[in-house]
Amino acid sequence: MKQENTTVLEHRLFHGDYRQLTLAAPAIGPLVKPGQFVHLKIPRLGEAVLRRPFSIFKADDQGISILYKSIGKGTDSMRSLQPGEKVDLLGPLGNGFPPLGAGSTVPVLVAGGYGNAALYLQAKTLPVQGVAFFGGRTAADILCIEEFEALGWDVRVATDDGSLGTRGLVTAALNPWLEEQRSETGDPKSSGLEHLEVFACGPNAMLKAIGDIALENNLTAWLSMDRNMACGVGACLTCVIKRKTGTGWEWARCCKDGPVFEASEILWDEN
Amino acid sequence: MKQENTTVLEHRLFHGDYRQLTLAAPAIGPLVKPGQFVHLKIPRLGEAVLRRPFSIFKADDQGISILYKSIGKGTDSMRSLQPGEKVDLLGPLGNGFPPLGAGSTVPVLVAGGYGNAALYLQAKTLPVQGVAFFGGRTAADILCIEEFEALGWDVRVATDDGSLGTRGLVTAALNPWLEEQRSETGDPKSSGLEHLEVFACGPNAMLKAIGDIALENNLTAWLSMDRNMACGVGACLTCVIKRKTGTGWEWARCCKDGPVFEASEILWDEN
Amino acid sequence: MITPDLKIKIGSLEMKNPVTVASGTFGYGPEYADYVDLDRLGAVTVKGICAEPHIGNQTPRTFETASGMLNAIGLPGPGAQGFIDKYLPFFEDYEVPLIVNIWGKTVEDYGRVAEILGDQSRISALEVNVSCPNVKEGGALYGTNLDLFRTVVEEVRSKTAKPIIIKLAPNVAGIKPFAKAAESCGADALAVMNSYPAMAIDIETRRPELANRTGGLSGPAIKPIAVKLVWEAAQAVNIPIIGMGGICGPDDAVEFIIAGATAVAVGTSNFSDPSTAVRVIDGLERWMADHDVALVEELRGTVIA
Amino acid sequence: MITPDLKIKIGSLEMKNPVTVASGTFGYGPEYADYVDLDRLGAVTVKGICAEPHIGNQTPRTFETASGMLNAIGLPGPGAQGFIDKYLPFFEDYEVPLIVNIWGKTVEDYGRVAEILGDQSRISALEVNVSCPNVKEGGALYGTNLDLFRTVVEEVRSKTAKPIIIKLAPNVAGIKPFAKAAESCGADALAVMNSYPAMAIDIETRRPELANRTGGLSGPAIKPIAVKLVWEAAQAVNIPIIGMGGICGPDDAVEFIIAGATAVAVGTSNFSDPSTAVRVIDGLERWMADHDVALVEELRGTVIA
Ligand SMILES: Cc1cc2nc3c(=O)[nH]c(=O)nc-3n(C[C@H](O)[C@H](O)[C@H](O)COP(=O)(O)OP(=O)(O)OC[C@H]3O[C@@H](n4cnc5c(N)ncnc54)[C@H](O)[C@@H]3O)c2cc1C
Ligand SMILES: Cc1cc2nc3c(=O)[nH]c(=O)nc-3n(C[C@H](O)[C@H](O)[C@H](O)COP(=O)(O)OP(=O)(O)OC[C@H]3O[C@@H](n4cnc5c(N)ncnc54)[C@H](O)[C@@H]3O)c2cc1C
Ligand SMILES: Cc1cc2nc3c(=O)[nH]c(=O)nc-3n(C[C@H](O)[C@H](O)[C@H](O)COP(=O)(O)O)c2cc1C
Ligand SMILES: Cc1cc2nc3c(=O)[nH]c(=O)nc-3n(C[C@H](O)[C@H](O)[C@H](O)COP(=O)(O)O)c2cc1C
Ligand code: FES
Ligand code: FES
Repeated sequence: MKQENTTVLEHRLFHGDYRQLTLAAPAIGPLVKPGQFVHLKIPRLGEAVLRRPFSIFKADDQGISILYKSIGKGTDSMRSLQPGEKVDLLGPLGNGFPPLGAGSTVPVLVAGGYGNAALYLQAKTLPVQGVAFFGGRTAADILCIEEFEALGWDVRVATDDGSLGTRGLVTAALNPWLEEQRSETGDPKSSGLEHLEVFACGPNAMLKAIGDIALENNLTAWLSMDRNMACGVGACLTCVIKRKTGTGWEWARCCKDGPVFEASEILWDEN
Repeated sequence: MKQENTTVLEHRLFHGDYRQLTLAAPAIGPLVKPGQFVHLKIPRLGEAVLRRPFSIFKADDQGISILYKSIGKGTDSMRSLQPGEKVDLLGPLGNGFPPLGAGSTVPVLVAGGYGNAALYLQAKTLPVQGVAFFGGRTAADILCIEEFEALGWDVRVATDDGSLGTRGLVTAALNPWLEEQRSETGDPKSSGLEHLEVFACGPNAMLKAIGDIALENNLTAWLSMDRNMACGVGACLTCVIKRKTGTGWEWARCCKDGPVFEASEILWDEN
Repeated sequence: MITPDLKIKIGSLEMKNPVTVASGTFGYGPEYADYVDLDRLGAVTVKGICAEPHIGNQTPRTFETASGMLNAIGLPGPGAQGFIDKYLPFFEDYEVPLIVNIWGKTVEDYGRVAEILGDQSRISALEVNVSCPNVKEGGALYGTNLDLFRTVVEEVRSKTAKPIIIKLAPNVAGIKPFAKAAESCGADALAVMNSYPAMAIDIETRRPELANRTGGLSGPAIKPIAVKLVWEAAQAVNIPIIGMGGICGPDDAVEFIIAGATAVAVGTSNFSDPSTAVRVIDGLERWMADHDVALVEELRGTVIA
Repeated sequence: MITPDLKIKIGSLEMKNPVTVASGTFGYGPEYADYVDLDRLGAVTVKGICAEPHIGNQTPRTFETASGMLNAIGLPGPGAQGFIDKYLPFFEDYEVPLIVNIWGKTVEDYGRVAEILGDQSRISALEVNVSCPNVKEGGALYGTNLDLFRTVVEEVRSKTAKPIIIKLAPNVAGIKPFAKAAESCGADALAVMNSYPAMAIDIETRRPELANRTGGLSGPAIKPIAVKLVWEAAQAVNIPIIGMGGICGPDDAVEFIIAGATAVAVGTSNFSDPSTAVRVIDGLERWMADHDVALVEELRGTVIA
């Protein structure tokens, strides 16, 4: 993990409300593993004392790029970034997604919002291409379909307004597909879906839903959790979630112990 | 006095360290009197709660322009202003310079730093052109020589390093000239300089020196005072100086009662 | 969509909206009249006045800090009679309620200024500054010592029938005892908070940035402190609270009201944007309409905590 | 040009420079080790530890404000023994002095944790948090009540021979009585200041932004408050003061030292720039050289006020 004063190479509208910011980051770029993020210091936002975390969309030896949507003062002020400007990064942070598990044959990606960006490198790295389920409010929210198809993934879309793919939540597309996949194993304890392994990133509600599905079907599901962060490196204990232990639960830091957790580890909070 | 959300028309390097910022300000422009200033809200400086005051260099029905030097965080961040950007102004503020007094025949301008800008409209408005004394550290600090000469003023320069004009403070150029001007009036109470009227703007030390000269020679001298300001409109009582009264002194607000005061009114502080 | 009613009451003082300006940031009335239609405001609150004219502090008197500023103006002013002569006539051309902020060097001072100004029909209420952080001869003392605090409130109460608003000092271990004391001594309302005692030093000259050495911190920097103090004070008393501290826009005002304030005051933000108070009024009305809040009362103290 | 000597002493603790990090903003040591050469620091100060493991507050635990942030982490931690087992070995690879911040729910708690950690040779000093603004079971209470304050300081003093640094609560009417009490009860140094009790409310949900409802305000927003408290405390005592509150760069450190601090701590600024503490050390050395200051001692308390 490094602190690097990077340079804006390119900054463009990507799709819908999302922009792509490409940064020259020769120190951070080569270290990136799928599912990791950078902690970005917003330039020209003198009143902000905190950085902002962004998943790494693409990375190579020269640098990284992120996809972001402006939802508040930090991401608003990012919009004015010009090529050549400096952007201070911490990264790559977090432990990202694991490789495909031994018993698993079909990887399944489930994403919403910037989750599509967060899963791209994983989709690229996995040894086999499976099915990618993307959800969003409307067509404009669905990012990177072409990118994933170019990697050989079977992309299935669900939108709340039905403007693209199945109408409804991403689970509306996922669940029927899961039923098709269910194989008769004879073993009563088996759900017939153990050959699948899920990698997901998106809104909390979506992750919760995927987590529940995973538990019911004892699937392995890796969920990348989004929590507000301050330090981004494990020092401040801001970004904690409850992780199950033999006896009960303990705090785990999304920035350092995550952001990716296996569904069965997570004790979901009411709030 | 108006609050106007103006638009940057032009922003360029002017001379030495000074930049010229030209703003479309149709509401404020037409109201400007020589020696007045605007109170400028610095864009993109979220942590700053105060505006910054700047003398009005030029003004017309379309708007105004100022000359500024970057000396701190506000003026630093002004440097990135692009044409088309919005800049919120209060102005025109203060009561500026008075017209040439009845008894006076020869106006004398004395300026340093941005004072040259502050005096330009006065130089343009005065019915007669006299002599303008400009002082600065070095040649690069001397603004607007051409502009003043174009108006028909006899410009005399003094620089600390002698890189332009007389070597030394502006008084090194002013004093000998005053001696030349001294006319024999016969009246013992007269200094023989009463036909002169001084209008000055610049560093505090310069204004103090001019004030002393004016008192010794009972000249009328109008000094534009620079004091840190908060509100700029007379409400907060930040920018006060001591103004002599029959009995002693009272506070006068540079932003509202000034910035221009007659030398004999001012009670100079030690600090 | 409903059209909200922004009316509120501070004792017998009726305000058509809950937005005033913070004493000392709006002069004596005329200064901002070119920029703000004073009659749009719920009330105008003017700079602190004491019985006699006062010269205040030397300069520099203010200094900018991160998202805030320090001030040590030192309460210069024309005195009670001077204010009546110089500034009261100006308000004859306006309908806006006038709140005069008062202070004293002694308990008797407080009483005298309250008595003199209390007789003026154009003045709607007196705001008592017991928490001025930067006048050596008084202020802080009264605002942080419960016994002295009570005597001042009782003294002012005994000298005027006008609504009195006690402006609390933020630099105490607990604000509730002071809030309760003010209420029990007959205060009609509380103002929370005054600027916070603070300091900045010029490292080159090694002198304080303020001639008075220390001054009061104000602006967005202190908003979270003010919101907490309003929330605590509101739990302790039944009289209305005027919340202030870093209010720059409608959302800030809503936050203070949800925390327990009946009204709010815009201070430091007047300097960066004189239209803040009017923006707050318009924005608050819009926010209430959007959220189906008919009366400020329905919003007040609704924090779920 | 002279090469300044940055060495200072906090009781028997010798620091090669006067710069440490503020407890709770730098984890337990390993977290920032990738970004900062810990051995460059005058000392590392770790997150607050109490006798027993503690779960801390629910989330959200922090919230960003204007030039500052609120935190209500609630002092989760592994407890004294847990810290010794999990984190102390890490420091064997470093020479940097280790300061452990301690707290308790009861006076006995304070004594126990002081006793357990006081026996550890790798620990150079204990910083006693009596001013934690957001743990219901303790903190604030001890830091704002002079009698309780004394009992805690005496208890900790009686349980360890290590230097003890008493970290004062900012939310008091006057800091001097607490500074004096700490000194007279045998404290080796003071830390000024902890974050300031504050609050923010989400106006849409009408819930506090922090699960704990209130939290501590830190960052540049509070720097002027901290500078004043350091200046006042320095007038009251002869023991060294570690100044903190919004320090982001060398100039801030110089300002605190001129105000009366012997050392400084970088807190919130670690989050925006992990290299802050090292920048402060390098910048302070340069500043001292440029200003012909040979020793920190020569700069300390030189404010002309
Ligand atoms: C691991 C991780 C990866 C992320 N990846 C992306 C990405 O690739 N693209 C993208 O558009 N967004 C991403 N986000 C969300 C992004 O960090 C927030 O949108 C951003 O912080 C909002 O900042 P703001 O100043 O615009 O909003 P504001 O609401 O103004 O932020 C105010 C405060 O809240 C914090 N905050 C607000 N929302 C979030 C959030 N969701 N997560 C963390 N802190 C928050 C900010 O850090 C700041 O402290 C990610 C979040 C996490 C935790
Ligand atoms: C009536 C008047 C007219 C002026 N005209 C001009 C002009 O035409 N061109 C020009 O370059 N400068 C002018 N100045 C000075 C200009 O206002 C300062 O250079 C500017 O405020 C510095 O701001 P900063 O943020 O860059 O500096 P900083 O030092 O970062 O400012 C910090 C704080 O100090 C205040 N401050 C600092 N210096 C001054 C100052 N000299 N006067 C008032 N406030 C100050 C700022 O308002 C701010 O509150 C004028 C000042 C006054 C009072
Ligand atoms: C320049 C200035 C002058 C002030 N003068 C007074 C005063 O005379 N009496 C008073 O009670 N409060 C005074 N205050 C405090 C404000 O009324 C207000 O309580 C404080 O600034 C917090 O609000 P804000 O953050 O919106 O400014 C003054 C504040 C400032 C900035
Ligand atoms: C996230 C966070 C956690 C903190 N935890 C502690 C703590 O455990 N013990 C303590 O004494 N102070 C704690 N503090 C207070 C800091 O040590 C410091 O006193 C305060 O933040 C002011 O310094 P700053 O403005 O540089 O952050 C914490 C502060 C923050 C921001
Ligand atoms: S953000 Fe600080 S521990 Fe995760
Ligand atoms: S700047 Fe406020 S009175 Fe002049």
